[in-house]
Amino acid sequence: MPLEEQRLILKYVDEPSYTNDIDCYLKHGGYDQLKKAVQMKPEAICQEVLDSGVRGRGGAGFPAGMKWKFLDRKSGKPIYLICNADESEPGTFKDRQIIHKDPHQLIEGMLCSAFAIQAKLAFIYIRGEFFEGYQILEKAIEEARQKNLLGDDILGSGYSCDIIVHRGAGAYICGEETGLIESLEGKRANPRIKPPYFPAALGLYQCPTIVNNVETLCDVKHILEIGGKAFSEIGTPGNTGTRIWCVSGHVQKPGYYEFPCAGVTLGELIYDVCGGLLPGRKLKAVIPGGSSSKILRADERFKGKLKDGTEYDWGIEDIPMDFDSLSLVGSMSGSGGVIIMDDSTDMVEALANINYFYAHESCGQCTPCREGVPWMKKITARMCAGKAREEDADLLVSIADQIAGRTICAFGEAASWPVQSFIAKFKDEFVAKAKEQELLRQQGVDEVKETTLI
Amino acid sequence: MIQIQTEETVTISVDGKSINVPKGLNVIEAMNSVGKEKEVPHYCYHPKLSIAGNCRMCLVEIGTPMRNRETGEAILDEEGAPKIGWIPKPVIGCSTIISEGMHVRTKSPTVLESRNGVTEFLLINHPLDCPICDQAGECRLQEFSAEHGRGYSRFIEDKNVKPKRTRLGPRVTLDDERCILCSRCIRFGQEIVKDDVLGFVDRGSYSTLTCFPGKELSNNYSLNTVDICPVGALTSTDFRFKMRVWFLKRTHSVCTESSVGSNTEIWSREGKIYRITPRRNDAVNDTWMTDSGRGLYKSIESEDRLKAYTMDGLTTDIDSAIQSARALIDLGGVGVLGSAFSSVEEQFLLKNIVDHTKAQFEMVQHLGDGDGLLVSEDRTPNLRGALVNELLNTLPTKCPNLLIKGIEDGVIKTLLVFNEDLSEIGVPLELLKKSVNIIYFGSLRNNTSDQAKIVFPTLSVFEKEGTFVNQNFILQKFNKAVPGPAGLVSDIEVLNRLLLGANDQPGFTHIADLWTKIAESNELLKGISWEKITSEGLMLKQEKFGALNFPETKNLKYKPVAELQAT
Amino acid sequence: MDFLSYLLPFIYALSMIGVFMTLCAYSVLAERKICSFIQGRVGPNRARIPIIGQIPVLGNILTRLGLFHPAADGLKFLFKEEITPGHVRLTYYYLAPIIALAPALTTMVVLPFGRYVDASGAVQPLVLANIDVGILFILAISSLGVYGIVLAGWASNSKYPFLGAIRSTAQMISYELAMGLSILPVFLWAAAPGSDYGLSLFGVVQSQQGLWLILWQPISALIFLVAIFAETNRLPFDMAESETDLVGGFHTEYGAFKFGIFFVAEYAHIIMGSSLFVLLFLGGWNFLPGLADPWPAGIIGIVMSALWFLLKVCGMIFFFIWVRWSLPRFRYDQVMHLGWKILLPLAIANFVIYIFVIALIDKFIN
Amino acid sequence: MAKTKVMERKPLTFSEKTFIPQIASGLATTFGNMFKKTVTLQYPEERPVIPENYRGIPTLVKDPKGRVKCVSCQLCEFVCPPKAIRINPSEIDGEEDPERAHIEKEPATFDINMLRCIYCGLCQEVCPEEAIFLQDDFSLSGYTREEMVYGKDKLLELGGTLPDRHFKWDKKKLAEESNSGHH
Repeated sequence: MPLEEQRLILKYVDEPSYTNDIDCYLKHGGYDQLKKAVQMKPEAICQEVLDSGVRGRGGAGFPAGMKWKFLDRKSGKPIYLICNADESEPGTFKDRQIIHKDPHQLIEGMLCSAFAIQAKLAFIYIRGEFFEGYQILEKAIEEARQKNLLGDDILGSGYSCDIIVHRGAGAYICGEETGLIESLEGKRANPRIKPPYFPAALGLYQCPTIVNNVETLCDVKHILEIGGKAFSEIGTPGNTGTRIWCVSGHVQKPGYYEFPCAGVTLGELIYDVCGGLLPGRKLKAVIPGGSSSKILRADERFKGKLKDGTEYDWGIEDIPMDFDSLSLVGSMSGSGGVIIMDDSTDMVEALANINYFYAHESCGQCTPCREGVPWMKKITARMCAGKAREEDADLLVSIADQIAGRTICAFGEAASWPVQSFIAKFKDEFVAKAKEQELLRQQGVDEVKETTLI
Repeated sequence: MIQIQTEETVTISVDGKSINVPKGLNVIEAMNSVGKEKEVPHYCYHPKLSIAGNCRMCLVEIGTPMRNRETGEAILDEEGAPKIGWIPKPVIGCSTIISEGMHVRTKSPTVLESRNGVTEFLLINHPLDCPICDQAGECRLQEFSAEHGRGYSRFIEDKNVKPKRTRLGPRVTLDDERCILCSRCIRFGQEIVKDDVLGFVDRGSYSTLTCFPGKELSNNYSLNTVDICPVGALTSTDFRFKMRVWFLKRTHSVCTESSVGSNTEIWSREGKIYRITPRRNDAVNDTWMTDSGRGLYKSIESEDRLKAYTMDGLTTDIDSAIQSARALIDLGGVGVLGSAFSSVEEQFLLKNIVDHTKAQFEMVQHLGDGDGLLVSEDRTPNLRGALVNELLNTLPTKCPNLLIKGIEDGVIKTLLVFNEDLSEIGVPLELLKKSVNIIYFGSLRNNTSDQAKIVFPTLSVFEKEGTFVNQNFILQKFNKAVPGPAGLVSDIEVLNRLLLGANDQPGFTHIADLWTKIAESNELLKGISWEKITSEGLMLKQEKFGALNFPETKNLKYKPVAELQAT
Repeated sequence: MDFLSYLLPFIYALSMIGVFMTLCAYSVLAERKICSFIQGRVGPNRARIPIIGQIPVLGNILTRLGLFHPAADGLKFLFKEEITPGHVRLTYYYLAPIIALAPALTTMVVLPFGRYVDASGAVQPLVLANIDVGILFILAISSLGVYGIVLAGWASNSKYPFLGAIRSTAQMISYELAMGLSILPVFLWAAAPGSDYGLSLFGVVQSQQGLWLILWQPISALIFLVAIFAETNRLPFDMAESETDLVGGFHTEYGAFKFGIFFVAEYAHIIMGSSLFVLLFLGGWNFLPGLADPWPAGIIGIVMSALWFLLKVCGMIFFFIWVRWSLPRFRYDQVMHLGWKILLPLAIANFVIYIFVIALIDKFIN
Repeated sequence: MAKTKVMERKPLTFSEKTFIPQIASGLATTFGNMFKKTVTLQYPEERPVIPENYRGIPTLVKDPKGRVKCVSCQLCEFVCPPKAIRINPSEIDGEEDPERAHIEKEPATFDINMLRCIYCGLCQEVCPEEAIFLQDDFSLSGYTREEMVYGKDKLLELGGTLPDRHFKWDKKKLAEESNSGHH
């Protein structure tokens, strides 16, 4: 049975006639929710969002309503809303689609959220490489401003809010909220130490700030549309709403697919939705939530007890795609970038590739990440170049263990989880590679392989 | 920056032992107050700078007593003791402020493992430069890798290469490979000197400390970055490759650049001074000092240094010099030009001489621009010492008008000059040439010493011991770091011998003996003895001087007398 | 003729001194060589004098044997810087070495070193002065040697030499007694009542044409040997020098040639002692026990007897050296104990016994 | 005072009391020794074989390419128990010697007072650059005290060149030039 997508955010984007200008958006009922929102009490909107149970789509999966609740409203300082559109996690491409194809949805979601938290100024921090997206957003904002949907005295409600689009200079770390704030302030995107710099209290310019992902902010619009309670009924309790899965890798039809949380299993996503693997190939591994999440091996089985007490015994195909299930199997849903690897993949090279990315993207502020991640990169690069040693696998894990949990931001974990999980699940391949190369070295064939990845 | 506002203490538990520490400290400072064995290693944290938390060396395990969310009551474990909610990950000590009941583990396996890991990471790309690195011996990285390091390297890849020998400014040279990116120097520039010229460029392991384009680290506090650099990345161009620090003897001293009286440490070996660094004193200079103050020692090796007692330009011995000087003084008609560069002890003896000879006494003021930090407007170290010694009761003027008048009128026939060059403070030399015998006390040759009938070469502040009274009326001690030129006796001995002929005061063998006399005769210094003057200094009473209009306006710790009285 | 008869004694004496001093010099070399052999070393083998030393093979052998060393030593002592400490009694200080050497050389006047057959066919000794009281002369003169040591010790005005001198004095007195007593039986034996020889050393040698006296009187020989060691201040009795506790004993303050004289004196005493022992107990120039005089007549016989005697003396010198490098030094109290409590009673007992033995032999055998 | 324990000794027999047999056996021993082979060497002509780790006089060595290895870290000066070593550090003039500019530091003077040296070898042990070695030279002499203070040139001449596997500074220069560390 072919699965039906349930699209909220991406409802119209694939319609051929749907364009990203405001008229088209208004035709599809756009800005209705904003009109509704400005008539509501901000607290009520917050409550709706809290009720909806929507969780952050950026990676960590922290409930958005809860985040808003922590906002320090009593400080007397201005409150800011920031939309995190610095989408740079390898394997993720959902925000770009939303911005390109439906920018007004984002603007509406942001304005609703800004009203809810009473922010007078909102920022869209867009990844520097998304130049087209930037232009689209600028145009969309201009359009909205002309229709008095943005700016002073929105729709005559007395509420004023402006949105500023800020292009980043191209760094993965700008996706980290405090790093993003620093960057927005015009400094190096060095994440801040928490405590004391929680954005909800001391964010942008030391003012209370809310940072949310593009998809999360779009969800706010839909929560207002269908009501928090109705939203919370999509998916399973604790994993509400729909989720956009960006599938990439060795499948027939890679792309973005929106499903209710837990509405699809990993197997269904690969074989039914994406048309299965390439002919003659077998599934080897899946990275379910962007490159930083832990890898799952195709022949693994996961057993345990759910929260409600029912026992589960899943193969990799049986894993429901939602926040909790993926963390139960030791990974995470992250930013929703599902990377499929078939049996043609060399896991050492795959890890080398990931390490190269993280070594390149480390901000360099704190020691473990600055020194440790490039070290891991150097090791995997050396392994690929034909100089692997048997002890390298253990060394990599040891380095990763020394990084994870000891850094200022979550980048340390993001960089060490792939290493930990790759070696935990594919250590045999690392060791085999080392032995093979050792043999070559003994035979005097000092083969230095050219690698394409680095 | 950690500041303790109150006297309150909180009880925390360190590795299972409960202790009292002042409230408001962070974990690093709290552990320091416990003792050396609980020291939390750190690189980026500096007590006088903001917290960056980027070195990750100070990771400790923290736990707080668990409380029931509804009732707020403490949750107890089976044994009835409060249950501790340990934070699952180690947290950095520098940004964690201690609170009542907090539990800290500084020696747990996790903590030790974290330190080990961070040390390893810091070392993998750190060059093996210790043999040529000037920081060796006072390098935190060296110390902590000895304590926490693995002892061997697992790193077989190539080390990162970064620029070495970068000139950051006229006095500071940077070796980027050694830099551990703690950002202390950057924060110092931003927060203390407000001269924001340093920053990191590039990302990740490429991160490099550098000056902003077109700027250089040339402010008068640039060498403090060298002091606070925990490794050998920032080096003093002047001290670079001169001497290993473990050979150097450290002597506590006081900077004579201005009335701030920054506490210093003089590093010398075998009678040669190699460098001067600040010494922490939160009431005076925190942990900073000026670059200009660090170079003052070079004057003692200057070619103009007076090294022998002379009479009419001919070298003589001290006995005949003193005899002749006394003969001149005993003739009467004495004028004394005192100095605010003299120590309290010297001024005390001078006061006795002035009283005895009924000499006309005057001092001059040396003013300059203050920089708002550690250089004050009064460029002498001990003006307040003269006030305390009752040599003066008003502030001196720029020019010794009374003395000039006395000479012109022929009342003054003998003039004792201390450390001042008369030609520079507006006394016409022609006037002196014909009518007055000058007895000069000073360490450097100048126009006045050339004119003088008798010259007593004096020792510099590095060669003698004594005390100064700084802008906040803090009595501060300086010690002898190096021996003076051969054959010179200390200034207090010369003055005492000059005085001894006058009346039958017993002499003294040590400065401590002199202090018993000072304490007897001076109301403000009552009860003070040489040993009692600690390295932090003693605050003197200053009510008497409330009416005086001191030249200082604003600097790091300056408080006008009125404000001082209030505290 | 008259002139010649006056001149000849001088020539004889000078040549004897020449031989004697050469012997002293080479004893020193022997001492150094033997001690190095005993200690597994090579010993002096460096000194080389120009012409002889450069003879192709022989020169090297002589150098290796160290034969030029005595000359080098002598020159060294001669040319070293003369140092006289400021605190000494100058007269006695300079006198002491002379007094030490002179007795040793003087005794050689009465020392017979060979035999010849004179015109009448009687056997006569080769000696400068054949006096009847030969042994007494030797004992008397050689005892004067101690004055050299005492004077040196006292004149040095320094504590180690003084201690050395005191020890030396006591030691001399102690062992002189035993020595004198030990040789009384020898003369009782050799000089039977009515014989011509009296206390002459020649007589003692002649009396040993049969068996040597060491076989007849081993106890006397032993006591005499020990006493000779003590008299010559040789190890194990070198209490006067004792460099481990007294630095150098009596000659601590002496250097250069003065020290050289002390040095020579010591060896002169050794040679004297050895000669005496050979004469008294080892048959003098007699060839072997039972075969006294195989020497041919004429000048060859004279020379051979003298050489044979010299050979025996050399053997004794070797024995002196050998003992020195084998035995440890006595403690001073042990020296006194040995001298007074053992050797003296033993010598007296020996004397008394031999009185009876000789009386009995005279009575019953002759 | 410590307790004394009196050891029982076997009483001497008569022959032992006379010491004569003992003396005789001692003499026999020394006599026997006279005919044994000598154990000494004829020193200036015959030289002993110096063991590899012999601690002769300390010398400064050069690397196989003939360059001074010492960087004047002064650790030997610090560790030297009799304080025989005196170093005056200096910076390498990069313009004059661009080949070695990256080493940055070298001794301006390096003196070892051989009269003070006790040949303990601590300087060699502590040297991080393996620049100072106690080599097999053990006989040194001079007419004055000043002569016995060996300067840098003399020490380098005595030290000569030792094999070196590290070439630490060459590697460093190579890395600097190729900038290989980052890739």
